[in-house]
Amino acid sequence: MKKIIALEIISGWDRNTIASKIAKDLPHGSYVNLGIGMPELVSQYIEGGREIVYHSENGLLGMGPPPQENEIDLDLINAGKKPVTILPGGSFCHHADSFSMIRGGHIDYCVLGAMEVSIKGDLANWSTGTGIPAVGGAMDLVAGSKHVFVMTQHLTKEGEPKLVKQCSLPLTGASVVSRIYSDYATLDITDKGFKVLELNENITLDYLQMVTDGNVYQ
Amino acid sequence: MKKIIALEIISGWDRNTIASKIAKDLPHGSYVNLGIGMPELVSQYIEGGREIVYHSENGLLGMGPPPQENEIDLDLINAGKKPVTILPGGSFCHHADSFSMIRGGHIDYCVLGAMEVSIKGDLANWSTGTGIPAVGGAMDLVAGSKHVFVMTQHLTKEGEPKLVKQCSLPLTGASVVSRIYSDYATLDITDKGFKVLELNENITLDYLQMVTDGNVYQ
Amino acid sequence: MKINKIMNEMSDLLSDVFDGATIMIGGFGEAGSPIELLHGLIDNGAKNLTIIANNAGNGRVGLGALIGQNQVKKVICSFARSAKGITFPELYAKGKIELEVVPQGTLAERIRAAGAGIPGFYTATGVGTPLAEGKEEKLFNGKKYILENALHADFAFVKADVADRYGNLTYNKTARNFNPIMCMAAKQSIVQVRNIIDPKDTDPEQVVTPGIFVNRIIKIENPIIESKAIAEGAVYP
Amino acid sequence: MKINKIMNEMSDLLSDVFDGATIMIGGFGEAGSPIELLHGLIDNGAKNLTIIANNAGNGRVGLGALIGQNQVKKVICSFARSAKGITFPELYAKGKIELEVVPQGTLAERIRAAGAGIPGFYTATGVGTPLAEGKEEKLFNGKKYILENALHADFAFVKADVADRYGNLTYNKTARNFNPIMCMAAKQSIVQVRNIIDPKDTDPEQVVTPGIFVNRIIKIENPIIESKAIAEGAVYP
Repeated sequence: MKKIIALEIISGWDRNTIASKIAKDLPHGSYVNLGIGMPELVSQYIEGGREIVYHSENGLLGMGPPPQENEIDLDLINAGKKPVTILPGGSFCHHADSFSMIRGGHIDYCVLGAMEVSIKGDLANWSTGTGIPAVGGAMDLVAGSKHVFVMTQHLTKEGEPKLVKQCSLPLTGASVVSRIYSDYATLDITDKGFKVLELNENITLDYLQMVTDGNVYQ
Repeated sequence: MKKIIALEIISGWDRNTIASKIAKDLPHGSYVNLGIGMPELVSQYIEGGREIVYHSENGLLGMGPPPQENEIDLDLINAGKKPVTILPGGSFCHHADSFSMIRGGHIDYCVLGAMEVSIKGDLANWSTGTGIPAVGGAMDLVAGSKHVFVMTQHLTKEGEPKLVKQCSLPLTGASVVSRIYSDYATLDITDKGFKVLELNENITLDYLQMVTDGNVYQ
Repeated sequence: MKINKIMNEMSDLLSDVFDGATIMIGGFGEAGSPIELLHGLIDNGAKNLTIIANNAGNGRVGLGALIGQNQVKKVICSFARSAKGITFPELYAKGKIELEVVPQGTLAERIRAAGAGIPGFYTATGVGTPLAEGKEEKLFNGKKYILENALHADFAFVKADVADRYGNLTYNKTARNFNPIMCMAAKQSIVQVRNIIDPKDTDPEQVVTPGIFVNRIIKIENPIIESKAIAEGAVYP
Repeated sequence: MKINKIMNEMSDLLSDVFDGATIMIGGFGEAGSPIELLHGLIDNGAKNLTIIANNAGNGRVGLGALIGQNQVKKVICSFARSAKGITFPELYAKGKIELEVVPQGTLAERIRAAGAGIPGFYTATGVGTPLAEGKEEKLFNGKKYILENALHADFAFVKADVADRYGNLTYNKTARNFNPIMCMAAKQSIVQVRNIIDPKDTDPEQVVTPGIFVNRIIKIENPIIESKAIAEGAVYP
């Protein structure tokens, strides 16, 4: 069971640093869906001349950055309903075709936020169990994308672990997450637990284990 | 069981006359798929200023007549792989979308030839049981179209009835035919048998019954 | 006599919408949302409607207004939460409106299935989640999938960009979204467009929704822009 | 470094096609049939292939030639009969090639399903016929349907009209047919096009196959016209 473990929260990487770590792991030429919010930062950190094609589930492939104020077109929005642009070589399609890209395994990577990730790769990120239930495209993205990356704070605001033995919140998908990028560490989901690929310089492995509900190893 | 009944075959309506009868029954504004061969004649007999939209299952809606020799485009063909034209307001689509029109119940009428039609509306028109089996789009058309019209000679070349109690050949679809236009009569498939809507002037009801394997009534 | 699906009066366009009808509403957010048709539906007054849409309306215009008029019994959608949603949350909190949550891709595919004559299909989306509860499961190559059924409607309300009299439609950018598949899935597809062209000017390679999927068209040259209307405090009726 | 799916050498394009591969071949009749890719495949020499296509080839060019080279173990298609078919009928009569007959719409939908991540779907097509034998049945609203499975492939060989370096494709008229859905369904989609344009000139509203579904492109400016080649007695190789 989850419990409050960290009374004082050590600060790890900021969200831009996490985004840049994810950006480094996206190969040239890959098709990527970035979730609304924090994951959107990733596109700013693609370096080394790599070209990535961004997909937005509302029927847009080849999404570009937000428009200038005077270029806003309310018919050109992303899945978060914010104005965006389309790059040369982009295309529009209808919703069934757009989700065929996701569900048919054509999206190489999706990057999503998380409320909880279990040691088996289960993801909970759509419902706190209260309020109006609203799922959007999250369940499709995790079920269909070739690789599901989670970008998250390691702990909740209350200091509870988000990486857990078993999710307590309603699942978005079971055994879907391949890698977690938190402010404390980058971790792969493996049969033996959360495998640390990189550890924040302020964090010891012991501390990481303490604030993680489930086996952590290097 | 089928048997040779008619040693001397009385001649009924010619194929153009049958086609004109079918053409009369296609309402203005309907979407129609005409099978390869005899049914193609139907489009020549649409009168009264009605406008019909023709569908060809290889991704063509709004099919027009054959082109002039100098207008032939081998990328613009019909389901019979013959050069055709497209009319203003027509459109192209891919095969899954084209068959969505058929299978989703959007084609109002299809007109097909038959080897056998049973009293329950079963149709056999794709296989004699010998040679290379080849079905094309026939099974989709009969399963999906709102109305399936059969255009056929009443008897085989050997004088056997094509309208039968039970089909002996492999079925194209079960309980799919709504109406039969033969050279002898126009008949609806009903719970009580083949209901004669129109009888050729050379044919008596008794004769029609004799050359039909299954109850015929007016 | 030529095929002509264009109509001039909103009241004629919607005259047969009945109490208890199931209506698909195109659009994703405000892009492609048929606000004028929705206002026409408020004027029409049909009640106990089941609405199939991605969202549940913003402010008190369009779908938000329709819900606010208590004409809607149930909403089937993927995402009923919205910063500018007013009417749905109000009624939902009071238990006065039903909600069926469907993953967005499953929603799209169920709509497309209805249009394509597929009564049911299997999908990995939702497996192992609360949204799979009560659904039939089946293994394909050792992996678990759930059965989802086609989602049909009596009417689709759709916004497109350009139409011709046959009902051939094109859309503007991401305003395409659910509109083409909803045209396929409904018994009657009712479309508002900004512009109508002669069929001779329709490029057969560029048609997104072929006319076979469209029943009625009305020209609304300058449609209401939802976000601006809401910012200005617009309320319909 | 820019995404660039264009390749110049047919041998590079097809270098990883392996013995026993399943290959989808676009085209309906000769329209949209990738004859040069098929001839490349003859040069490549891969054997024991399973071919998924609508037809089974004409004469001794394109698919007809590939079959004539005894490279094909099995054909999955809707219509293997053709006035100009030579090689398939010959081998079929000798029992040297397998045939799976699939209704054309079911074939298209099974291919689309593979591309859309749907492992199986129900259809009315074929119910009560010999082609339904051995298939699972299910009732929806009291009507019987059969279960059909997705049809995947290792490669799709496709002919389009215009491409850009991202792999965005447009087609010419009814040469579109199976090509777009085959691009979706195969692990590797290999495309021959008549023309290549700069992505800046690609209209995002008009793309039929988005680049995400395409892996490799080769320009064949003046492709062989099958019916003319056959009339002239052409034989490949």
